[in-house]
Amino acid sequence: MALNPYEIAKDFPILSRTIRDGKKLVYLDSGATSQKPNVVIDAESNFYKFHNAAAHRGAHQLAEEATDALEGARSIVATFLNAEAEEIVFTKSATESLNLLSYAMGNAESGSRFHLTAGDSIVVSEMEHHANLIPWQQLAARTGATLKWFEVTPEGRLDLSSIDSIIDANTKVVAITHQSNVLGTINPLGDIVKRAHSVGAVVVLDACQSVPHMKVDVKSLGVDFITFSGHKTVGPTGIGILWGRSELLNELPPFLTGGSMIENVTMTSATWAPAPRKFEAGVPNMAQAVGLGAALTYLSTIGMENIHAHEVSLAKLLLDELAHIEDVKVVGPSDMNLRGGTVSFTVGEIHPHDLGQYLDSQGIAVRTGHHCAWPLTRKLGVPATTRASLYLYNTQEDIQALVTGIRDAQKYFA
Amino acid sequence: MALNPYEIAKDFPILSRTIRDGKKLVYLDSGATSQKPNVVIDAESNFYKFHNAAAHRGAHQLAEEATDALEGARSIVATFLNAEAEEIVFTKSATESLNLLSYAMGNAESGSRFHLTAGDSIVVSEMEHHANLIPWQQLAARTGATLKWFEVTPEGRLDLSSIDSIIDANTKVVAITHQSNVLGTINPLGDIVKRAHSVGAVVVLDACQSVPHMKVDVKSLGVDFITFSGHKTVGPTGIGILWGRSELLNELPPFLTGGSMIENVTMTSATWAPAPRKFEAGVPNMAQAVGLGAALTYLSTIGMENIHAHEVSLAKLLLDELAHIEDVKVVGPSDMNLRGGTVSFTVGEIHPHDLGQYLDSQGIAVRTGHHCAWPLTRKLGVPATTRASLYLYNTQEDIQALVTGIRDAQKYFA
Amino acid sequence: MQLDNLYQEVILDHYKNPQNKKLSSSYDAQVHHINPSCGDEITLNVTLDGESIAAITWDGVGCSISQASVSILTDLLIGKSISQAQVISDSFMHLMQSKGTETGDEAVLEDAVALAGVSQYPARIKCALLGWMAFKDASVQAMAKNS
Amino acid sequence: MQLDNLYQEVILDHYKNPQNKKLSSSYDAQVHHINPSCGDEITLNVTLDGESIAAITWDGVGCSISQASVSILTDLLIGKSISQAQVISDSFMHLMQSKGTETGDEAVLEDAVALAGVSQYPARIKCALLGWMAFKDASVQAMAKNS
Ligand SMILES: Cc1ncc(COP(=O)(O)O)c(C=O)c1O
Ligand SMILES: Cc1ncc(COP(=O)(O)O)c(C=O)c1O
Repeated sequence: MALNPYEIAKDFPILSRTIRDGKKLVYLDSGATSQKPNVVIDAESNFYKFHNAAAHRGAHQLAEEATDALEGARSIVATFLNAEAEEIVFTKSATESLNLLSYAMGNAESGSRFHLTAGDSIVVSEMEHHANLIPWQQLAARTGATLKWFEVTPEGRLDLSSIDSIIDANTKVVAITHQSNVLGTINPLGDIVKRAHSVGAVVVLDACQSVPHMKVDVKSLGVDFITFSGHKTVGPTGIGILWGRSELLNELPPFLTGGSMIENVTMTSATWAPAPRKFEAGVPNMAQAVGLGAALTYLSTIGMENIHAHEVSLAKLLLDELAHIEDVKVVGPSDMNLRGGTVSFTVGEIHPHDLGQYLDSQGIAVRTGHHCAWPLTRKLGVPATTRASLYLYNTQEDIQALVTGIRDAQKYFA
Repeated sequence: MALNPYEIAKDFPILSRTIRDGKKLVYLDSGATSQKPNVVIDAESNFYKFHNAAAHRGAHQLAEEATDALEGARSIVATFLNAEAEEIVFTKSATESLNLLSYAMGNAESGSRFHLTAGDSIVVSEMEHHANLIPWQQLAARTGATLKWFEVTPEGRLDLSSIDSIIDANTKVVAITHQSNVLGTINPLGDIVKRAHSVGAVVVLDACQSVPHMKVDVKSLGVDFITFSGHKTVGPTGIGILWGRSELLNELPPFLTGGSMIENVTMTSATWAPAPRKFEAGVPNMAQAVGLGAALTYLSTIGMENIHAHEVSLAKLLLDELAHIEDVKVVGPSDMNLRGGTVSFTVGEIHPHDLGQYLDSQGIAVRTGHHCAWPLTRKLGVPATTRASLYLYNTQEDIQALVTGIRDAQKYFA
Repeated sequence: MQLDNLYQEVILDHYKNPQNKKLSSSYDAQVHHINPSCGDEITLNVTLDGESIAAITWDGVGCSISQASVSILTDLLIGKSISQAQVISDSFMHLMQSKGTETGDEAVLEDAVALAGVSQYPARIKCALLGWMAFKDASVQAMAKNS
Repeated sequence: MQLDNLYQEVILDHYKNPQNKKLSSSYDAQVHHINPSCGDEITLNVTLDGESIAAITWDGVGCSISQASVSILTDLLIGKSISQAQVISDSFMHLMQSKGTETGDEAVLEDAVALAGVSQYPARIKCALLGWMAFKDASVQAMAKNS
């Protein structure tokens, strides 16, 4: 069932505002952060207006309601991912989720499957966002482990040809993005998961750019951990998710320590509550969890398959149009095979910053730069790119506006 | 100027809801989390409705506005604390702020003033919240440093009599609470700061229970780091603050790594942006920062001195009333000298859980248990206490309701 | 008052006169459980006689719900077989999760049906379960030891 | 169009014909600066002759604003004394922070006033400052070396 982006756009108040000299907003920067529908904004507000109290920390009625709201949100996330509620950890962002994993592994003691030493390796790829690269660089530096990576082909695909030498008997962790935030490439996971598991390594999936845009079923993917951010899934800022297999979350040491994640505490030592509590120190970001619950419910009602199909059809339209503009080079796959709705490109000698500024003057919001994937940008041999990233509320008119904007910019900077 | 709590209460929508069988809400659990005025709820909503985009990550107008909103909030926090904007780090909570410090110190290399090894010591106190205890236990365990602490006197005061042997030449960090979340005790900091600085140690102040309730001026306190949570200062959940002296933040290594906190990144290494950016990896919790800005502006308008005076007068009334109820024992100082509006007590043989449940049936929300300060509860020789924690919207009627509730509970459980 | 659903007479009686609250000097298994959210603690001893539960004794601090619940448990389970105890425990667990929609099978749960009201107070369910979790843990250990 | 405030003729000219964009083989100081938010990079050489600036040469990649700004800088500062350069830099910095409220002192800033429009686009101020920060860094190093 095709979705109706015009109807959907009405749910997002910001989409009816204007930019610069009264231009209609054309928001093509959802890869950076998505806009929020009223149901999400209201869910957060209503939590504060009616149910706010410290969850899990009181026997009074408001505390009960806050706990129900928080745990209800956890169940929604679990259902959304086809996971169990106790496998869902609330963090502040995907960045925190990935740091949680890398620091918690750093806390693992010798004998644990998560304990790394010199001789072990961590595998990433050249297309990782800094959030799924630097935490692993740091873990490698702290433990003496080696960082290895999959290269990216000129077409913007993972080069898996040396998979057996990259993931080898010493590999403990493979951390890979599901969909590149620059290239739009969707990485096939089957061989990676198989190889990683065959050598006893865990697979961490950075799903920041996939969970918001397609059906992600943790059981069928076969990976071990998944991370994503609420703010990219039409949810609030300040909330992220870590999903992990129960037995792995149980084995993993905690990261942040403090209130509510303990079992017992003395002046000199502490023991931990079971997961997910073990990973949620402090009064939780309750209103944001509730907002994320509302966001995922909203997306589910529309249907993730429909959202994906909509984005794919717009991306195809955009790629077709870009192919007809002189000097435009798409960075990343130019066909829709294993590809999502994120399209990065260069326009001749026009620097992306200048192009972006011109587009902004027309009300069109795109992102320019290295998109927090600097090693990838360097590998592709460009100083920066311009990125249009699509979502459920974008329309064919948005694509046309972008195409017209690019042509006009070419004239402006000629 | 005395504040008018009846007028103030109208700003907080939740305070007009009812509990259980239509009872008016009497909220005496602000020490766990505070309620939110409309201006805060609206500030978050309006950010999403009008200005939402990824701050610091785009040249388009929305990104500019989001950046302004975020940095505007940072300036408000700085002014509130009498600090500089670049000394304010946004985290998700005080818990994260304290973990940031302990992990970042763990990342410091030999030669840094923050580098700890066996032989060094970390000093805390027996009245710390788990959030200001366990991270330091863990840092001690990771580095081999020794954890030492100030004891608590039977009256609920810090025992500073052995300050010179507790803080000694080997001490690198002194982490202490400003106001106890159980006892209400306000700790005098002068001698601690003087002694700590004389041995070259830094002082970390857990200001979770002071910043919301009194004027806190970082310059006049003389401490080196301050942490607090937005949700206890009538602000949103999901936002915390770390303040640190510029030169110390510059010296401290980062904690969470990822996007936006970097200067340069290659596949194998990364360098860092200057503080505060270095400590803010990922798309920030923008809406929550904006909400916190609105919260502090709201509190400033009322005046922190007025808020403190109001709480002190209510706490005095409560202590006077409690002194007249048979079997009630206040845990913590029984006079208002260096004391805030948090009052914990026991009521004869009635277990705090049962008392709390009875009070809840009357619409009165208190907290019961160890209040995330288990070592303190143990030291005081009680299994648990009941805590009433006051704030600007509480009234004399709230105190009377509590007192009546306690008396009725005594009859109910007689 | 709704609260009376929670604090039934039976509960307050057991709270004031807790049964078997004196740790035996010998036992097949001893466990110590804690409720991390409030600090309630319990030590519980189990002695088996073949397949049957010869003795359960305990000590601890806690609220009326947690104390009454373990007191009722001892009354209910001493003398029963391990498998009967299992059935009763499951039934109790089920009742606690019923959110106030069930009243409990008095034939199976006897006095423990008085705790039905707890299921309407989510934060208190852990109180009611503290003793039952301790018993479960201890009985598994006792069986392991004896086998 | 408001955008024309940003992209003044002078800027586009300098962008297309950047001045002194060829690194000298000798220099008193060479620095490499980067704009971490977009990836723009610049290498800049400074040669002093006593108190005066004998040469500034550079190479780099970046947007029209960053490229034009450094090109204008070289035109403006070569031949000036270190202390004059300081005055000009301060004036430029001040203009950039003016949020569109100032037009710049043409007597001091000459062609650089064309960058006044940048101050209305907060995200672009860093672009305009990239070369100026690099120059500041390099001149301090060059003075240190020569003293
Ligand atoms: C004194 C004290 N320190 C630290 C914390 C931790 O704050 P949060 O849970 O918001 O991170 C709290 C509140 O829970 C507190 O009262
Ligand atoms: C692929 C990818 N991974 C990780 C992140 C980090 O997410 P956040 O900044 O929300 O923590 C992002 C977005 O910035 C991303 O696109």
